[in-house]
Order: sequence, then C-alpha cells, then structure tokens
Amino acid sequence: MFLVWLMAVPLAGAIATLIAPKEVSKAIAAITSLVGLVGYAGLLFISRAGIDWAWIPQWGIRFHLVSDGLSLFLLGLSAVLFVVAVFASDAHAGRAYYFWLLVLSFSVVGLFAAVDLFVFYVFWEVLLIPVFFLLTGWSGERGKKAAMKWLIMNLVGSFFMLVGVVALAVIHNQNGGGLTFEISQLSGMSMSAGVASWLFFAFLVAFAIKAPLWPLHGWMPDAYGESPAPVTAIISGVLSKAGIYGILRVMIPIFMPQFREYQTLLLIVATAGLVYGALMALRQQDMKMVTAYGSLSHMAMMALGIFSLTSVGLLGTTFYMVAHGLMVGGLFLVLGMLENRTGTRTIQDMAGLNRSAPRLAAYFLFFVLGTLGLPGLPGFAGEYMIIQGLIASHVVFAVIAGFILIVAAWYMLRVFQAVMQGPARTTAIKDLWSRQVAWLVPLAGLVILIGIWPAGITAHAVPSLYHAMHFALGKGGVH
Amino acid sequence: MTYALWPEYSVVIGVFVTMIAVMVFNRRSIQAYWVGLATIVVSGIITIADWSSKSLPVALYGHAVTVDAFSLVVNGLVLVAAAGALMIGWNDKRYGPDFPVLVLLALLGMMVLGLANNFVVLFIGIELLSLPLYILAASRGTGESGEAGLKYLLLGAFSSGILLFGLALLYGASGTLVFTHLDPAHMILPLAGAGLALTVVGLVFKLGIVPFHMWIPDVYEGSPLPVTTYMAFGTKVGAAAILMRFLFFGFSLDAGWWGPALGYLAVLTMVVGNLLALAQKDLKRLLAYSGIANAGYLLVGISAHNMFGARALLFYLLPYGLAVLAAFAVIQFVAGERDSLSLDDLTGLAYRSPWLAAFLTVAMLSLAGIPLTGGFVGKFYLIQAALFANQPGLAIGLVVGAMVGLAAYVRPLQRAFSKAAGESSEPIRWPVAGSIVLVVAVVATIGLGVYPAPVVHIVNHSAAFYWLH
Amino acid sequence: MIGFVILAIIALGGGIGVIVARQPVHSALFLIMNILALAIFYILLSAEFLAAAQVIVYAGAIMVLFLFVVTLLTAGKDDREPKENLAGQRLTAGILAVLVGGGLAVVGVLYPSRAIGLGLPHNFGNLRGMGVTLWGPDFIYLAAVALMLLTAAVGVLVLNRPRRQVKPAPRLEERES
Amino acid sequence: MIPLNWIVGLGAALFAIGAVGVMVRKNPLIMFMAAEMMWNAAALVFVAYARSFHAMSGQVMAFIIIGTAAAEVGIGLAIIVSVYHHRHRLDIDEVSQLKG
Repeated sequence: MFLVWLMAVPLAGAIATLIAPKEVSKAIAAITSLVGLVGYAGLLFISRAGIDWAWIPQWGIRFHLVSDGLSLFLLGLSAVLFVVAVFASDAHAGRAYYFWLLVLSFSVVGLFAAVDLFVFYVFWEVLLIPVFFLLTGWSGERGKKAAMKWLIMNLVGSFFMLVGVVALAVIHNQNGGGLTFEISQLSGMSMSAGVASWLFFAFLVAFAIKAPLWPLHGWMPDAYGESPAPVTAIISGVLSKAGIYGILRVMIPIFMPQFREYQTLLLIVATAGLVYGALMALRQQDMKMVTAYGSLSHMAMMALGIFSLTSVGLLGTTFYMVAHGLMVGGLFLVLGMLENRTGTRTIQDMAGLNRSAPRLAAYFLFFVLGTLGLPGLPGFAGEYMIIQGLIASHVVFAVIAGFILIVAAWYMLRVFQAVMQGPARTTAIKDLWSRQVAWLVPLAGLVILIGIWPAGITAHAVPSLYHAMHFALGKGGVH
Repeated sequence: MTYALWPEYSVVIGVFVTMIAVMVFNRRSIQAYWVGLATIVVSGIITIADWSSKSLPVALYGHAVTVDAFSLVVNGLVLVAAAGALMIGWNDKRYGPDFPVLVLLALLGMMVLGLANNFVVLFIGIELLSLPLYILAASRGTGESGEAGLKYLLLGAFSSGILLFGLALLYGASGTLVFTHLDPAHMILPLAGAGLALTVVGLVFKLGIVPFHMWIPDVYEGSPLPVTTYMAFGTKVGAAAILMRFLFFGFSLDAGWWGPALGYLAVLTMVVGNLLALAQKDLKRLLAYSGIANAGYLLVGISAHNMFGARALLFYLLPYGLAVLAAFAVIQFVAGERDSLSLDDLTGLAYRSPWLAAFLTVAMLSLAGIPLTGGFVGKFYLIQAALFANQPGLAIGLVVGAMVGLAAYVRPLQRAFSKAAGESSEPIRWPVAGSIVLVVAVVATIGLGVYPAPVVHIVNHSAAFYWLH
Repeated sequence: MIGFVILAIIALGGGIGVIVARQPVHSALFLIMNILALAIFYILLSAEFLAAAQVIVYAGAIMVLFLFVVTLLTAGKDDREPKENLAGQRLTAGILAVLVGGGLAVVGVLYPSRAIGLGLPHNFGNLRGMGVTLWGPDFIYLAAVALMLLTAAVGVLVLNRPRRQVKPAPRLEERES
Repeated sequence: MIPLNWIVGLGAALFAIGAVGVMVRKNPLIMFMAAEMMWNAAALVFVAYARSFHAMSGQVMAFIIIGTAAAEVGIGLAIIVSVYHHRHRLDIDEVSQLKG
C-alpha cells in the first residue's frame, strides 16, 4: 500500500499543477517531491513493502509492486534527484513543465517497483512521453529533433520488447503454467534455444537503447545537449539506470543461459563502448558533452559488471547505479548553473572561474572527483566491485576497464582545469546563491555518506540480488 | 426474456419518427436530432437488456440472422459510433435536418452486419450501410464533398459487384446461402475458392485494406467531418464484424484457405498505411491513412483465427473508435467553419487551447499504442492473439507498423506544442454536444488503458459464446 | 443451344458496347440491350417473375432514369474524357480484370454445380412462388429493400434541395492577414 | 436443356466487362453503368444456380439485387447530377471572374 501512496503523490501533484494557478506550479512540484522523499524515507524503515492486486485477471496480469533490495535504492535515487531537479528548475518554466516532471516521477516509481512484466512494460513506455514533451517544449532549437530521436529510438527497442514480453507469457502458458507475467514465475522457464536467443536480444536491445549502451546511443548526444540541466540530470541520473535495472531485474532471472552463451560477445561490445565513450569524452570541447560521453562510458562499466555474471559484479553494478546517478545528476546540475552564468558550454571560452565563484568550483570539483572514482567517494566502491567481478570471470576486460578509469580521470580533470583554474580570462561570474547551496549540500552529503558506508546499500541489496537470481544460482550461473 | 431483434426494430421506428419530426417541425429544427439521439439510447438500452437475457444465441428467419453476444457487442459499438457522429455534427446548419435520419439508416446497416448469417442479409447490411453514407458524403454540397460522394459511390458499387459475384459463385459451389450451412469439405473446390477470394476482396474493399485502399483518403478528406468520423468508426466496425462472421462461421474449418493470405495483407496494410500517414499534411488525410493502418490491425485478429483473435478484434474496435471520435471532435472544434485542418493550422494549439491540445494528445497516443491508453491494451491483445496462433510474423508486422505510425501521430503533437509564429487567432468555440463526445471519449480511452478488465470480460464472454458454433 | 449462342452474343455485345461507346447515351442504350437479353435468360431459367421485374424495374425505371440524366447533363456537349497520366495504371488494371474475369469464366464453365435431376417444384419462379417466399419467410428482405428505397428518396431530397450559396470560409492565413 | 455452366461463364464474362469498364473509363455515368452490369452478372449467376438447385433462394437474392440496384441508381444519379451542376457552376464562376 505504501508504494501506491508513493506513486499517488506525484500523480496528485501533477493534477494539482493543472488546476492551480501558474505561479504556484513550482511550489506544488517542490512540495510533492519533498513529500515523496519523506515517504521514501518511511519506506526505508518498512524495507519490503509491496502490493499485489489483480489488474486484468483474464490475462493473468497483476498490479504487483515490490520494493526489495534491487529497487529500494533506485527508488531513493529517483526521490532525491526529483527533489533536486525541481529546486534547480526555472520558476517560470510554466505549469506544463512541472506537470510532465511529476508524471515522469510517477512513472519512474512504477517502473522501479514493478515485478510484473506487464506493469514494468507499461511504465517503461509511459515514461517516454513526459521526456518527449520536456525535450520538445523546453529545450534549444534542435530540441524537437532530439525529442523525436528519443521517442523513436526508444520505442523501436521497446516495441520489440513488447513482442518479447507477450511471447514469454505465451510460452509459459503453452508449457502448461498458465498465463502469467510475473517475473519470478517466468524465470527459469524452459524454451527452445532459438526462441530464447531471439527474445534475449529483443529485451537486450530495448534496455541497451534506454541506458544507452554503445552502439545504440544515437539519441544521447542530442537529448543531453539540448535539454535543460534538470531534465538532463533526470535522464542521465535516473532514466538511464532504468535500462541497466531492466537487465538486472528482468533478464538475469529469465535469460541466464543466454547470458552464459553470449558472455564473451557481450563483454567485448560493452568494453568497446567503455573505450568509445572515454575517447569521445576526450575529444569533446563542450563540457556537457564531455560529461555525457563520460556517462556513456560509465554505463558500459555497469553493463560490464552484469556481464561478468559474478555475484560481486552484479552487486557492484547495483551499487554503482545509485552512486553514479547521484553524482552525474549533481554534475549536470552544476554544469547547468555554470552555463546559466557564463552563457556558454565550450571549454575554451572559460578559464579561471574559481576566483569569482569558489563555491561553485568546489562543488564542481566534488562531483568531478566523484564521477572519476576517487576512493572514499561512492564511485570508487562500485568500480572496485565491478573490476573484482571481471577479474573473477575474464581478466582481460578487467585490465582494459582499469585502464579506462585512468582515462576517465584525465577527461574529467581536463574540463575542471580548463574551466576553473588558470588565469581568469573571462569576466567574473556570480557565485552560488545560498538557496542553491541549500540543496547542493544535502546531495553532496548523501554522496559522501554512501561513499564511506557502501555497506548500507550492499547489505540490503545482497539478499534480494540472491533472491532475484536464485534460479540462476540453482543452475550454477553465479559464482 | 429476450428482445432479440428489438434493437434493430427500434432503429427502424426511430427512422420514421425522425422523418416525421423533420416534417412536422420547422426544417431548421433541432427536434430531429433529439429524436435520433433518443432512438440510439433506446436501442442501446434494449441491447443491454438482450445482453443480460439467458436465451442467446437465437437464430431467426430461417437462420438468416443470428442474435448472439457477438452481435450485441457490435450493436453497442456502432451505437457509440452513431451517437458520437450525431453529436459531433449536432444541429450543424451545414448538414441540414436530414442528417439524423441518414445516420440512423446507416446505423441499421451496421447493426444488420453484426447479426448476418446469410448472404442476403450480408448484402443488405452492406448496402443499408453504404447508401446513406453515399448521401452523407456528398451532403455538404461543396465541390470536394460531391466528389467524395461520387468516388465513394463508384468504388462502393464496384466493390459490391465483386462481393456479389463472389457470393454467387459460393452459392453455386455449396447450394446454400447460410454461413453456418456452408461445408467447405463438400464444395466444388475451384468455384468455392474463386467465390471466397472475390467475396473477401469485396469485403476487404469496404474495410480499406491495402491494396484496395485507394478510395479511402479522398473520400475521408472530402466528406463532412461528422460523416468522416462515422465512416472511420462505424463502417470499420461493420466491415470487420461481417468479415469475421463470414469467415469464422462459414470457413472456420478451412482457415488454411484464407488465413495466410489475410495475414500477408494485414502486415502489408499496417506498414504501408502507417508509412503513407507519415507523409500527410492534412489531418483528415492523416487519420484516413491511420484508419487504413488500423484496419490492418483488425485483420491481424481475423487472420490469427483463434479465440484470442476474435476477442482482440472486438476489443480493439472500442479504443480505436474512441480515439477517432476524440481526434475528429478536436479537428471539428479547431477547424470551426472550415471542414478540414492542415498540420500547420495546429501550430500553437497548446497555447490557444491547452485542453484541446491535451485531448488531442490522448487520442493520438492511443492510436499510437502508448500504455495507459486503450490503444495499447488493444494492441497488446492483438499481439497475444498472433503469438497464440504461432504467427510471430504477424506480431512483428504489428509492432513495425506501430513504430512507423508513432512518428506519424507524434508530428501533429509537436506542431500543437510549439509556439505559433503569428499571433493566435480568435478563441476556439466549444459546442456543447461535441464537448460531451470529446470528454467522454478521452476519459474512456484513459479508462480503458488503466482498467480494461471489465471490457475484456465482456469481449471474452461474447467471443467465447459465439465460438461454440 | 443456338438460341443460347445468339442471346449470349447479344448480351456480350451490349456489355462491350457499354464500355466502348464514346457517348453516355449510347452506353445507356447498349445497357438496355444487355438487360433485355438477360431478361430472356431469366425466362429460360424458369424465373418468370424476375424476368418481368428485370424488364419493368431495370429497363423500365432504372434505364429511363439513366437516359434522362444522361440527356440532361450531356446534351449538346462534347464529353471528351480528359487525358490523365494514370492511363497506364488504368490499362494495367483493365488487363488484370480481363484475366481474372476470363479465369472466372473458365472455372464457371468447367465446374458445373450439382444439378438436381428431378422436375421443378410447383410454382418455381413464377409470381405465386416469389410472392409466397417474399411475403412469407423472407419478408425482412423485402422490408430492407423498402428501407433502401426510402433512403434513396431521402437522398434525392437532400442532394438536390435548394441551398443558399454558402461562401467557403476564408482559410486561417487569410483571416490573419 | 439450357447449358447452366455456360450461363455462368457468360455471367463471368459480363462481370469482367463491367470491371474493365469501371477501371478504364473516366466518365462517371459510364463507370456507374458498368458497375450496374457487374451486379446484373451476379444476379444472372444466382438465377442460373437457383435453377440448377431447384431452390428459390437464389432467385430471392437476385430480386434483392434488382431492388437494391434501383435504390442505388436513384442515389447515384442524384449525386452525379449535383456534382455536374457544381462543376458547371464552377466553370461559369471562373469565366465571370476572368471577365470581371
């Protein structure tokens, strides 16, 4: 029941923004997201909340939501980032902006909590729509094209996934198990190898597009480049995790044999993405694009953790998703503020800004260090676990991943140095206002907290990871 | 207690009462519209009463018609279509006082198609449906409207000719006119094959399946808006219903004859229809091509040829029709005095009238098949049907079509949500009756997407009922 | 058999005449010829009532209407059909139709239906027989045809009622300028 | 004895001629007449088969076809007349506009 309230709050807020006068839209959104955050804090104490209602009984579809170790912290990540994004948004963005933001928040909660494949798919597609309108209405000149690309690419993937979803249920029914979309019931189901491979790739492509993973990242540069900073933060911080989460939640329990079969191929592709993202990040002159491609590289890192098919790798990915979401979200927001103040995103146009804006520079440095994996900050713990998993399975890829970590430090610090340090060539800018500091401090605090106490997440995640994968474990899938 | 054919009888009575109302009252009067609406409501109530009676199915007039749960569901659908069309064109001076009479006559044809069990009734249903629509299409009196009526008439007569000749050959091959007495095992094969092919072509013409779709865009574009709405919803229901009844009652055992052919046509239609929709600049034409593509989706339900297919088809008709009603109501409001709307005219709609833009969004997303709208559930059901029939090709074709279609449906939305270059023109008038249609259609579309279980139950009941044959 | 051949030639000639005639008037006259030939076929097929109906309804009413309209619309005009670039497509369709029709004809000739050897039932096809059927079990068909004719009457009223000249509403751009 | 199968063949031929007429001609009146011929061909085949089965049902169908054709022709000619009138009026309008 608690989860339903967690979903109902943003939905009610969304409707309220439509009815209330334009001026209070932001206030409504802020209150709503804060209530959501408080509600989420309550969820932490309940820990395993869930509901299980019949939705379309004729097709065996149940409205089944659970917050277990896999989803609990992603729900938290989205709750935090939505609060931050609302506060960082333009107060004059209009009611439709906040409406779509809250609808997005609603669908993200549903997506992360769903354990029925139909419910999962519904929210998976629903969240495309608010993002589409956010990109269409509140971004630059090329925003419309970016929105179109986002929608089409994602839907191409997810329509094939839809066929996959139905096919799984139908096969389960033909096996004599009745029509059901429950992931736990579909897992470990027997199907012919050919069909299973087709379905495996149908799902994988859908998830890889959303993440995005190389080479299916075509929508990413436009969408990240054109969207306003809070939206970028939500897309990169929360929505991209949905792709990885989908692989963990849906594919690992159902397609473990296929993962084993194609492991080498998957590792090679993911590694190529890791390298590609890093190299592209090095070449960019636009600081937002550096972060975007860096993020692409990090998504590949998470994929590597899964494809290592070791429990420590999976655990690392689970942890790294939350950590990366918080840090990259924060980083995009800081970049947004920087862009607001300087009016440019090109690295060469800025230099020595730390003189005039020391606080901004400090936060910038903090998130940069976080994303490049400084020990003590959460990125490090996640990457450590992933590489440990890779060493256990294929050591070659561990070596490449370790090397790319160094490159990551290079491209992130390059941006920081160029923008903040050196002689102050550009005109001075305003430093952060106290209100902006007010919501950056908790975010940074949270990052530090899970950085020095990763066990807070992993201890929760381990049992449910094992729970989610016990079929795979039973077949000796995970070491 | 069953009132078997009383939904149809009440419509016949309603036709006469409406005509009397037109004659008695002033020609410019609104009474005819009220009588027409009352007829639809009464017929709907009797349909519901029929539904709850236990004595169905019942065959009447020497197996000429069969009233069963299927026909009652079709009744309900076409009643919704007629009510929607009537209210969108409510008391519009452009269409004259005879509009309700003709809507009721066409409604009768659609209802007859739902319960036909015999070649004669099939033909009568098709013609009862078409004749009033020819008139309605041409009733606007402008050049395009007349041309649309003419084109519809000629193509309609042509396809009816094909249909009739096919029926004649089938009659020769089998010796009976009744669907359920057709026995493919004892037919003269070449005659039966040729007859079946011609009959299916004739019906598919009416449904608007590629490559027999050429007439649809022109006719839809030229006809008055409420009439286009009626064609897009009601005619599709009628044609799909009769195609299904004919094939499932008569040739259920020999699905191999027609299943694969219809499957290929379905895939072709879904893809081509959506592709062509992508290129349209006029909103009515876009919806016409969308109607073609949706006819392809309907065909998936037929060529899957299983219980799921029949149910999915019946289910899909409802969200499709509701989306059509909503979209055309929006067009009617925005177009105002004019009778068509280009994509450019939509620019800035979200700023002129946010609610209209929102309603248009729901309608378009439902046509595109985005979750939490009825269209998604319908497509989901169709995919289930195709996969249960072990025809993954159909499912893939469906999603490929949906992907292409999505781009087509999103384009008007992007226009609507971008700022207009010039200053926006006068505010948009909301006619009361049309607004009711619009709001009901949009709410029902979302309702179907969020909680489809009751409708699924009804549909399953009706298709299961009829499958016993 | 000779009678059949002659009648068939008349019917086919009429049919071909309909579609090759340049003037619609000639087409209409050819169609009447075709219809009358069919009426004689109906008599040969022991459908007396239908033969009468064919002559009275088709030749008597429908074709007179046709002739009337044709003369009304095309009197004194050279109704040359405009050339259009779809000619090739139309030709292809026509050839296709010929092929399909030829195939159908071959099928129809080669595969006769199961004929019943007994003598014809009493009143087969005459006025009494049709009346008993149409006013008995098949009455709804008759009622439906009546409704269609009613529709036609309404339609003629609707389509040709005097309408005030409706000015086409200006398009959006014009109103804005 | 009348060769029933040959009558069916004749019906098919008439049907084909009518179809060709609808597809190839562009004059709406002639197209409409060709479509009528297709209907007639179907009616002929129905009657022929009715004779062969000794069943009235085919004749009833043919009668319905004739009745429906009457209604259809009424509507069709009304539409054609209104379209012709409109075209005619348009021509005059254009001419007067040119002069004015």
